[in-house]
Amino acid sequence: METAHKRPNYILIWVYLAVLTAAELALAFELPISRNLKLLLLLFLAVWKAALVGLFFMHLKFERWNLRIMAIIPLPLALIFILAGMSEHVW
Amino acid sequence: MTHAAATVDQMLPPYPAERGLDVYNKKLGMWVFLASEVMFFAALIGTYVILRFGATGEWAKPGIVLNIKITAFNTFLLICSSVSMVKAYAAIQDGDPKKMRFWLLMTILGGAAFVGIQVYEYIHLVQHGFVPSGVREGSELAELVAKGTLPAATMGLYGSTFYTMTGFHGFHVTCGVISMAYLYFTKALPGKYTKQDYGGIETVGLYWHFVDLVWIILFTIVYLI
Amino acid sequence: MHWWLPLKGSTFAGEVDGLFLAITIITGIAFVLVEVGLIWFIVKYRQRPGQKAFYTHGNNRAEVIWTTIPAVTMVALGLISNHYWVKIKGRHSVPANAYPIAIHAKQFEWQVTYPGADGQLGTPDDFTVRNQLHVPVGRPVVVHLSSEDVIHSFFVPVFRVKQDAVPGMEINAWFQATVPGTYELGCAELCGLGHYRMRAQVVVHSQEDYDAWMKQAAQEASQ
Amino acid sequence: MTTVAATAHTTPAHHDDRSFIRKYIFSTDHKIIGIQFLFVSLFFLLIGGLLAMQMRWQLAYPGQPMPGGGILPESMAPGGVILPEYYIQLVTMHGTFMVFFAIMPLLVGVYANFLIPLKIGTHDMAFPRINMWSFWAFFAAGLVMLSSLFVPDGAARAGWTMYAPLSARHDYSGASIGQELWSVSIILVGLSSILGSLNYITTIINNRAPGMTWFRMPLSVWSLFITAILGLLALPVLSGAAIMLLFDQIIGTHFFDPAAGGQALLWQHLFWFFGHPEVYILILPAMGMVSDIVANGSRKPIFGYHSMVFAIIAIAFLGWIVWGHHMFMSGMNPTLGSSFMVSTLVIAVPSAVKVFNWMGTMWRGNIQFHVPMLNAVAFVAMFAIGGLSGIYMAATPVDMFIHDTYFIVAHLHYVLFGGSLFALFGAIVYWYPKMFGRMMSERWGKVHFWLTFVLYNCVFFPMHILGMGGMMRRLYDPSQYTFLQPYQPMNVFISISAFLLFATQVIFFVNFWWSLKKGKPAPQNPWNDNGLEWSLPSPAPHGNWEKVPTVYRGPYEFSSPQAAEDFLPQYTKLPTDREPVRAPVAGH
Repeated sequence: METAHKRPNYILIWVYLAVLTAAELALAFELPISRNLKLLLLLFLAVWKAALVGLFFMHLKFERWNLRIMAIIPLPLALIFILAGMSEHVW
Repeated sequence: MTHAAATVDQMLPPYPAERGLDVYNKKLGMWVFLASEVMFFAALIGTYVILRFGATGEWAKPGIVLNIKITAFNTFLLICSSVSMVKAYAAIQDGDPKKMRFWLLMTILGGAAFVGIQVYEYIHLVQHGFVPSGVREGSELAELVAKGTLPAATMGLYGSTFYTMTGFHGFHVTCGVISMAYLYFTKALPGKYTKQDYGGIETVGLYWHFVDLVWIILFTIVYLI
Repeated sequence: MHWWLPLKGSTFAGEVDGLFLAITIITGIAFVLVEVGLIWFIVKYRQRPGQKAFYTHGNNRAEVIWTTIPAVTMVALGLISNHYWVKIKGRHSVPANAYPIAIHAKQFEWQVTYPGADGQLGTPDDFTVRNQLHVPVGRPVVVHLSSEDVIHSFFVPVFRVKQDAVPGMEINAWFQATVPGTYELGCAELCGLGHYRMRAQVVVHSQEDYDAWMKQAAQEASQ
Repeated sequence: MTTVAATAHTTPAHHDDRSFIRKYIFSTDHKIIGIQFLFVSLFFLLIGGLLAMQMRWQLAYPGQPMPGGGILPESMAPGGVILPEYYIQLVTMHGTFMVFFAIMPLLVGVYANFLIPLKIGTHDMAFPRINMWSFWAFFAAGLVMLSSLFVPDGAARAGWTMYAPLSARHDYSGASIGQELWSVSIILVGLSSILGSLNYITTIINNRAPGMTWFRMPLSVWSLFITAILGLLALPVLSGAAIMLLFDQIIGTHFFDPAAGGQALLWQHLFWFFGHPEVYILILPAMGMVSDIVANGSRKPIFGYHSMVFAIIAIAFLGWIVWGHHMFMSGMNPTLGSSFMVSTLVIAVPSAVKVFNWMGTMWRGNIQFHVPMLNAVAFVAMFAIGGLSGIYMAATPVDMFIHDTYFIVAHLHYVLFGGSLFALFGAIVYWYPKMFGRMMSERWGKVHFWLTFVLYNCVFFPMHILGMGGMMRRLYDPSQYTFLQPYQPMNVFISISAFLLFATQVIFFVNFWWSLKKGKPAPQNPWNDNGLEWSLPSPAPHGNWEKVPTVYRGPYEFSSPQAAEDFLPQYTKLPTDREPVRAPVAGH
């Protein structure tokens, strides 16, 4: 089976991931910024890294939409659960 | 297919059949399985988030109990094993089984090293007095709690969530290493993977990258926040 | 034995019962529609020699009708229910002048703490009585529920009030008794092997009787 | 490539040279696995019933020695008198067995396995060996759960919902090994369901026979597909929760123990986040099979096929955002309560649509009352009651009164017994010929149906009245409460009806066993149905078809003007039918 798409540069993705990890470490322990901003940035970096793995290593970027949906379906459910659980503590 | 071993064209969707998702069964099955794995980790991670969000009092600051340096190295190791997995996949796509075997072996070694380091980390943590129920009395960490460096109220939850989340991740890594080793010895070494049929590599690769992806999330929310 | 709901013993019991009745009417109509329809079809369209069924795949207008009517009914019911829900259990529902009583549930008893003469909890004249809930009639009462061990549930059928007592949380539930008398309080959440005997007596007094009881009980408790 | 693919995928010849063990014990044949599930879960259904009978005895005659209770050990019922600690084990185990080991495997384990490949036209599941593991994981889970009844301090004691912290700490519940075995067993159930679900989903998506488009699938397959998605995504949450509960019990973590910072409500959120999709796992397959049977019995196409499909999807989707309605009285955030109330009321709409469509199917039909049809009509009638009584507890102010009372018990039994179990009685009779090659007795089937129908209502309808009187659930001895004492005659009436109802089930079991050997040999298509499974001999052979059939139309073409008979199978090619064309895929 021929690959229909151009293969991404895996080494480049690897470099990205390594750099982002280093950035996370620096952010978490070196940067003197407010806790909430730090939290937000760290989560953003984590999601970015996760997306890189999902899109390129798991080649979701090159799949058809109906397979992507399979991967996406659980995410809103998980989010609903976590938000509902957290809302117990804000009233 | 009931019992005929169809070795050719394993990577094509079943035929004759109505059009499905245009991927072969094994790959589709793995994606479906990963969807359920997402929900499993959502339960564990969600529990952690909710417990921490609703905890009375502060949570232990990162870097006091856990050894960040060694875990950062471990994270790097897992990222490397993920890239070596994808290199193995690319190699067999190009019809180079020798290169594929090399990269697969690297992945297995990387995964095994990750598990080894995690076991070492656990032993170390337990010696310092960090256990699933919290902080062991009379230990090094108990003194930190007494001094107020660590919050007494939430250490129990910290231990519970830390060991459960990282433990189950480690369990998944172990399963991945075992199944990759199994494929390495039964399929890759005898040369059963070809340019046309490398479904096993792709499927186990999907699993492996997923485990890596979970670790990326866990590393951030457990070790850094 | 009642074939309908028990005595209405609190201010909102009438509202709860009214809603119960309204739902009974709505569901009753649907019930009759479905069951009578089924029986009618069973009799009318039972197999007969030479008869052939009417070949149809459905009717979009019918689908729209029987989607819309239940949807509108349900949303309306939801809005009405929510009105009462917010009034009875909403976050600002407890009346400001409510008389405070603390109930601490544990396996398998209710420890009721009364505010004493000053009408305030957390003062030295508080006193605690086991399995006896005395409340004045015609005055909102707020119960501060807590639990020692597992989840219990504070349930007084005549007041139509129920609230779980959860360890680690303090939950407020309020009611205003309307009929003096002696009733029962039960645990409605399985709390262990003594769950069935975790009951207490509820006595609704007139204000004078309540004050008299309070004086006497405080004295007994201090001895 | 096409030719290579085609040869690689042809079915093996039908000679079956597998050993007995490969054929009947560690079988990978979806039909055998379905039958294994059937026998094992019918056994657990019986166990669950026996436990219920003991509860009913205690409720009707509290403190009196139970006939035959003398065989129970001192720790459960000294002299036949049930102890409170044994009673709450009965409550817990009855719920657990019925939900996880009877209804769920009967619907999903048996009929997803048996029907999916037969009805979509494929040789077997996508992953037959994983399918086998799914059964054996379930079997192991059942053995673990069963064994917990025999450990020294007895089985789990916190209700089937296992509310923490009662379940999490042994000093609260009084049981230790039993509680732990419950957690272990539930983890295995989760594993079994996940393995099964991923198989069903892959098979349905990828392995449908040519011409079996999405909207030509029978509603039973649709509902099993959606159920599998619910199971796939809900069961891992339960497994995760059960793992955390197990850790609380054995290694001293504090997830659910408020004394050490944990949260008691967290367990309820986790459990019901799984639990409400689970409720639909327990009813959707029943709805699907009832749709098949009602169309067949009415000799009419199902009314509003598409709206039936969308109703299933809507129920499944809404099923994820209603879990909080189990927790209205739990001290949950009241604003959350409001939103859960609205979503819960809205979920009544697709259920109503389904009921009206079944009625529409029967309207102007030519209704044949074979045993499956009787049970299917009873399903519609009883599910309507169960669904309507659900509206009472969805309305939060009313729930404040009836929550945790017998009104809930009545409601859930109307849905699970009156709904799922009636559908199952119908389905078992309906597909029995394809499973075993013989028919079950029609006469005894009717006797069983009528007795069950009447007695069932005698048992569960009065429970509404008890609930309205304020009788709490899971009470060992309601006569402790003065206000419940007048209701004792009703408890006695319910119990006597329950004993008779249980006795009636003997007819079913005898009919089932007797027909295995002595039943009338089944013709190929005994119900004149349209599904692909009826193109096979009875019982269906290993590997199903030599060559998968081609599908030309939807599954409900009854009384079509195009056919002389009143049915037109999906696999019958009329001169006007064209062969399905499949869009070429890269590689083929």
